[in-house]
Amino acid sequence: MALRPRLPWRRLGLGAATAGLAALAACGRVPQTALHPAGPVAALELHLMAESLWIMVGVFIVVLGLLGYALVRFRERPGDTHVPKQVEGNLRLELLWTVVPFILLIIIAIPTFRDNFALAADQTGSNVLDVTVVGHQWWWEFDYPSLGIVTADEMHIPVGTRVELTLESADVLHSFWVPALAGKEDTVPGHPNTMWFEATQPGTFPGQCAEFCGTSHSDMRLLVIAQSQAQFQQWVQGFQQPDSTPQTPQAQQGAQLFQTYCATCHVIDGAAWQTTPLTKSQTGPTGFPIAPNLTDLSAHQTLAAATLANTTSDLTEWIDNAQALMPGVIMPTFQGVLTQAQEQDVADYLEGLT
Amino acid sequence: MAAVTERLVGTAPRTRSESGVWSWITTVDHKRIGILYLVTSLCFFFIGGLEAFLMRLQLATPDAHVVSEVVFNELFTMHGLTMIFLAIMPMSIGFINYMVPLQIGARDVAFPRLNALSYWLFLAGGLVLNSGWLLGGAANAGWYNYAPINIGQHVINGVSTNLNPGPDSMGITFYAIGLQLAGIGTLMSGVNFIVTIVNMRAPGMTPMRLPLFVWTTLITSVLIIFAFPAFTADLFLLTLDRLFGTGFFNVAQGGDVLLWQQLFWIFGHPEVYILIMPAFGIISEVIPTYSRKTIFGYSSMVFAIVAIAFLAFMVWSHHMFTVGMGPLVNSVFAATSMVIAVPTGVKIFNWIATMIGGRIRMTTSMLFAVGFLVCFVIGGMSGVMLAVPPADYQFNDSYFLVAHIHYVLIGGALFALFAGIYYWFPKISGRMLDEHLGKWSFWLIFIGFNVTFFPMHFLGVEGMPRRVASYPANLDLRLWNAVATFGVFILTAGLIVFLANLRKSLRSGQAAGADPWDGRGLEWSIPSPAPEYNFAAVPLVRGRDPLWVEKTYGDGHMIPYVPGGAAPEAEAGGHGHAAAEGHGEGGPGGEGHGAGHGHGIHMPNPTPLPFYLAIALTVAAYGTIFKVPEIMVLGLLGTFFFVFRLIYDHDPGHHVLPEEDAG
Amino acid sequence: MIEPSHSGEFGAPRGTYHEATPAENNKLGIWLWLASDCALFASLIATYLSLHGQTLAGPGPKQLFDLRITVTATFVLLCSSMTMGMGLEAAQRCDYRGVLRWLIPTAVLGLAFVGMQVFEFTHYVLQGLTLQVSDFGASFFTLVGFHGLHVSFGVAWITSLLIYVFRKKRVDQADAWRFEAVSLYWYFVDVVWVVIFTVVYLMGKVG
Amino acid sequence: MGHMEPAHTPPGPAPATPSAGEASAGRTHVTVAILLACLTIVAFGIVWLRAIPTGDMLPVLLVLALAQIVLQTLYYMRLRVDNRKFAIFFGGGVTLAVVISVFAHLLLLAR
Repeated sequence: MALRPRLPWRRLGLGAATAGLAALAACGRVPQTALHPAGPVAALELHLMAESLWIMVGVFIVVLGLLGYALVRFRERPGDTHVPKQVEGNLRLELLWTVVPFILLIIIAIPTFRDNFALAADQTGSNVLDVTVVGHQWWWEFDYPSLGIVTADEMHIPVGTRVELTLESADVLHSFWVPALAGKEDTVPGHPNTMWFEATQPGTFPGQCAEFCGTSHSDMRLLVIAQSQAQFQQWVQGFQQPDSTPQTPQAQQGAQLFQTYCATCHVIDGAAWQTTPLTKSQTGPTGFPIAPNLTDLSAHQTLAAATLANTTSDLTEWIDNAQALMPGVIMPTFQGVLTQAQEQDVADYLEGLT
Repeated sequence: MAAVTERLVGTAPRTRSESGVWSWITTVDHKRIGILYLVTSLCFFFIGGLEAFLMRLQLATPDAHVVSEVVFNELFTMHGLTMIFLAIMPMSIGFINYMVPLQIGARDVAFPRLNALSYWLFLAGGLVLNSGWLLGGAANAGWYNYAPINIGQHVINGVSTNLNPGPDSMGITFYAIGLQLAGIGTLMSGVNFIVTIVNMRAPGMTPMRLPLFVWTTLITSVLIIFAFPAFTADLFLLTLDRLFGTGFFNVAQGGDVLLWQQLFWIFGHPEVYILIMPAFGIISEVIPTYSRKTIFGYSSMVFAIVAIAFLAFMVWSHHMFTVGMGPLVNSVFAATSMVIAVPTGVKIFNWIATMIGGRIRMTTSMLFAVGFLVCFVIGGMSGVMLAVPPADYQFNDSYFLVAHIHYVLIGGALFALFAGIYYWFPKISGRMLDEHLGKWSFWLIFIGFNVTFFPMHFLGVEGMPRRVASYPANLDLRLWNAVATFGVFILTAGLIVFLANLRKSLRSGQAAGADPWDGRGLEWSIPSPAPEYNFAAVPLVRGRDPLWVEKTYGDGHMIPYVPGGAAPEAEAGGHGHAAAEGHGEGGPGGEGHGAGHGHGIHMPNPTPLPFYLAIALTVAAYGTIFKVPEIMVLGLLGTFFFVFRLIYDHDPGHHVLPEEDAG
Repeated sequence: MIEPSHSGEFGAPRGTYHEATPAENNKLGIWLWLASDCALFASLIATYLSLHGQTLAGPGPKQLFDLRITVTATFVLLCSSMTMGMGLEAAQRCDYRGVLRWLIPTAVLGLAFVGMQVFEFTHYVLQGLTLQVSDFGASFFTLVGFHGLHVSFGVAWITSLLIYVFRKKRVDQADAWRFEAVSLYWYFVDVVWVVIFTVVYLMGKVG
Repeated sequence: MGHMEPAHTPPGPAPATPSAGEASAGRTHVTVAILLACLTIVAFGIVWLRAIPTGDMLPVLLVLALAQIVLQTLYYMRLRVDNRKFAIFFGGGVTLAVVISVFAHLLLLAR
């Protein structure tokens, strides 16, 4: 198990923010791994993992060596009937194997304490991006309070900028985990937590909820998309000046259906019907939005907590029967409520949001 | 020995004539209760194994749908609960029940009826918990069942919300009530074992001569009686939340979701040691026997046991490094957690030092003990890695942790229990297990276990969280998951060979005799299986490893203790006995010390009262689960009725004449 | 016969051997149970301390608690401890009349305590403090109610013991441990009440 | 280990001299009860009359409660005279329970 910190691992096609999940799938592998850190936090954690591992491997070799020696050397030989000497103990030896492990543990403990505090230090300053992460059953809400952006499941960050995360939960415990960038931290209802990370290279880093949170826990995935400053600004602009005007007749039809059936929960900034503040049905019982904000949906690579590709067909399927794709999710099934064509219209409308 | 002639001769032996289901229901014999525990826990073990098997089938390939998410979540929850509460812990309790009175030279445990009640409550709890499968869904939020998902349907700021959406979340009520029942039983076992060990040791069995299995039992029991109450309280609060609408774990009512976690892990971490401590004890019996050497560093072993138990209460928050307790708290708990490695390491080295210089017989039991050493060391080392909070941020709730827990609980506790089965089965059944089949089963289980669980370390650091019902194909998790599932098949084959071995032995096993392994403890000085009264005459203990002492310095038989006039060499001693003082108020039931009183050995009578009490409490439990107050009250009244019947029911007991040859 | 030391202390036991009587076992068992119960109450008290500030829309401890009722209840329980002690002495003398003379008042005082608690709880519920309204309510009723259940069980135990004695019309030396057991339990319940009285009521009133 | 013959006095008055034992044990009970009552009255009085500053009340009340607990366990529950193993198990358990619950409480409040 090679846990040594290595050079950051880059993959063709993954650096670009435009690579969709389908593209990721085509590549075969995505870097949801703690072994190839893409930022200082994960690198530091990997370093500690490796350090403790090598010390432990050393101990293991000693123990296994002694055990092997005992078993080979002192195994009963045929015909051997001697009664072994009954050794009660040996104070020196016993002290030795009390003190040596203690010293080894101190060697592990010192950097542990140091890094505990390093990782917990609040990141402040003008070059720090604040993002609030809210865990929902089963999607992630990402708020950029300084930019006025509320989005879901895909967190865009600029490369080389420290990101200070505030973690909250709208319902139950979740745990925010993007292995390549940082270890996990739980989202605890009523107890906001903080953590930080930084991407030192562009890339799409998948993560997922690591604390069991109900039926579709395994579908609660996310992407962190690290981009150059310029690309990030472009994404921010797409959000800050959203164009939610339906372009085609189908999309117009879809927009009407959306207003009737979907706008009860989903928010689209700039849509004609959308009020500020949100309607009561759009905020859940705990005050957090009840459903993902769909503004600028076309900029998304994925849908449904990063489990579907952002294509019209996947979106239609989701609208048609979300319960089949993600059992227990709050999104109702529209099979039988809307016709296939109507669902297609809504999808057309949403895919046209820029 | 002069005293041997005092044995009763010429009387018709009154053997255990009782048989049939009723005799098992009414038994208060610690050995029969031990067998009940062992058999029941083995059954639950295979149920838990089946659950694991289904999960591994699902996870063998990405995006699989062998079972639905709903069922998968129930499977991993019930797998954990079954293995921890219904398989490993009761299997340990089974061995404790059977062996501890034998090892300390007692005729029974201190409270035989309470012992029966413990078993019936454990069984009732296990059945109530599992009845969720049939009555509206099993528990589905993991064995530690975190708040607030565990409170299910709840009013949150005026809106009725289901925090456990999807399935009918009735299952967690079965969790709350079923574990409460089993927990009461376990608590009573803990009290029972402490009193037994403190008060009922044979003459000469001083604290520092106690077999280490007895020491671990004592400390395990102490952990039980001080750790379980936190869980009892936690389950009580959960029951109130689920059935009476309180909001202990609901933020909207002012509750605190971390309260559940704190109380759970105050119990939960000692619980881990409740699982592993008896395993330490078994290993400390097996290794000296098959190495033909006394345990190396007995005093430091005892000290290590006590230290581990104490530290077990001081580390609970290391399960919560990622809930955001701050760097200071994390550092403190990291430090205490790492310190546990020191006494644990002392034990490991002492075991190896026991082997060095010995004459080691590689029996199946010894193989399992060596397998234990290898796997437990790996589990312990991943434990140290998990105790480093920044590393834990990556490891926690990932498959790395799944690997760790299985290395300590299967590679640790279960391997030790298997060592115990192969070691003590001859004593319990009177028949040997087949060594050839035994070695096959060991190698299949050992290899299967490692093939299954070692790759999980890789899966964890490669980003696979625990408790996922499936994983997408584009994550690079395919290979090691397939390997892990392949390992399960080897593991299963090993378990099947083990079952075949049990069957073969019970049908046509070779007779064991009293002492098949050239044993060292008191349990090997009496016939196999042990007679109802255990010891025809109370043995006189002259040193650590009492039977080995007699084999070396005496005639190989225990010297019967003679009240009043002690054996010649006993007279020299002064009055410095380390055992605790007792109040000699007399009273009925004070038993003769040997069979020399002429009317046999006084034994308690069988009684169905514990069984009835357990049934009454189970009725109350179902009344609570289904919110039928009448049935609940009926059950509770019945419970109190039987409690007081038990308190005031005078048991005259009966007298058993020991068999001719107790040697 | 004695060979060079094995296990440091080879040899026959020194001193004399005493096998514990069932009475001694019972007493140690009771003590262990009480120690365990302590941990249970400690958990509930920690819960109460963590949540008692969450009064939300419901009434808080300061406006609710009437210390006069509580201090009366405390004295009732205190008296019952004293009578229990007298009853135990009587039982140890095998004094049948003495047992009745002291244990009946003990049970009655215990019952009075439970009655006062029921009255107090009813009063609070009428003032709007329920299990559901806030976590102060939930944790208060749980902790104090749990203690009340302990007292009730104690009353039932004493009563059962009285019935047992009454049917025999005498007290034997062999029964002494039964009285010791129930008295230990009763004192323990009293000790817990001291903690609850201080932590919940007095400190609740202080704020 | 007291054996065979009760080498030590059983708890409570020896049956042989009931009257003397009764009187002294009874007196102990009454004395302790009076002490407990006094302590309760003091605690109640402090709170009722706001006799001392609120900030000082917490430690004072805790000390008073501790005194009552000690009196009850030593004299009523007779840990003072009874077998030491009771005191070890009970005292150890109580200490452990208190330490852990205080720590848990602090952890919950610290957030």
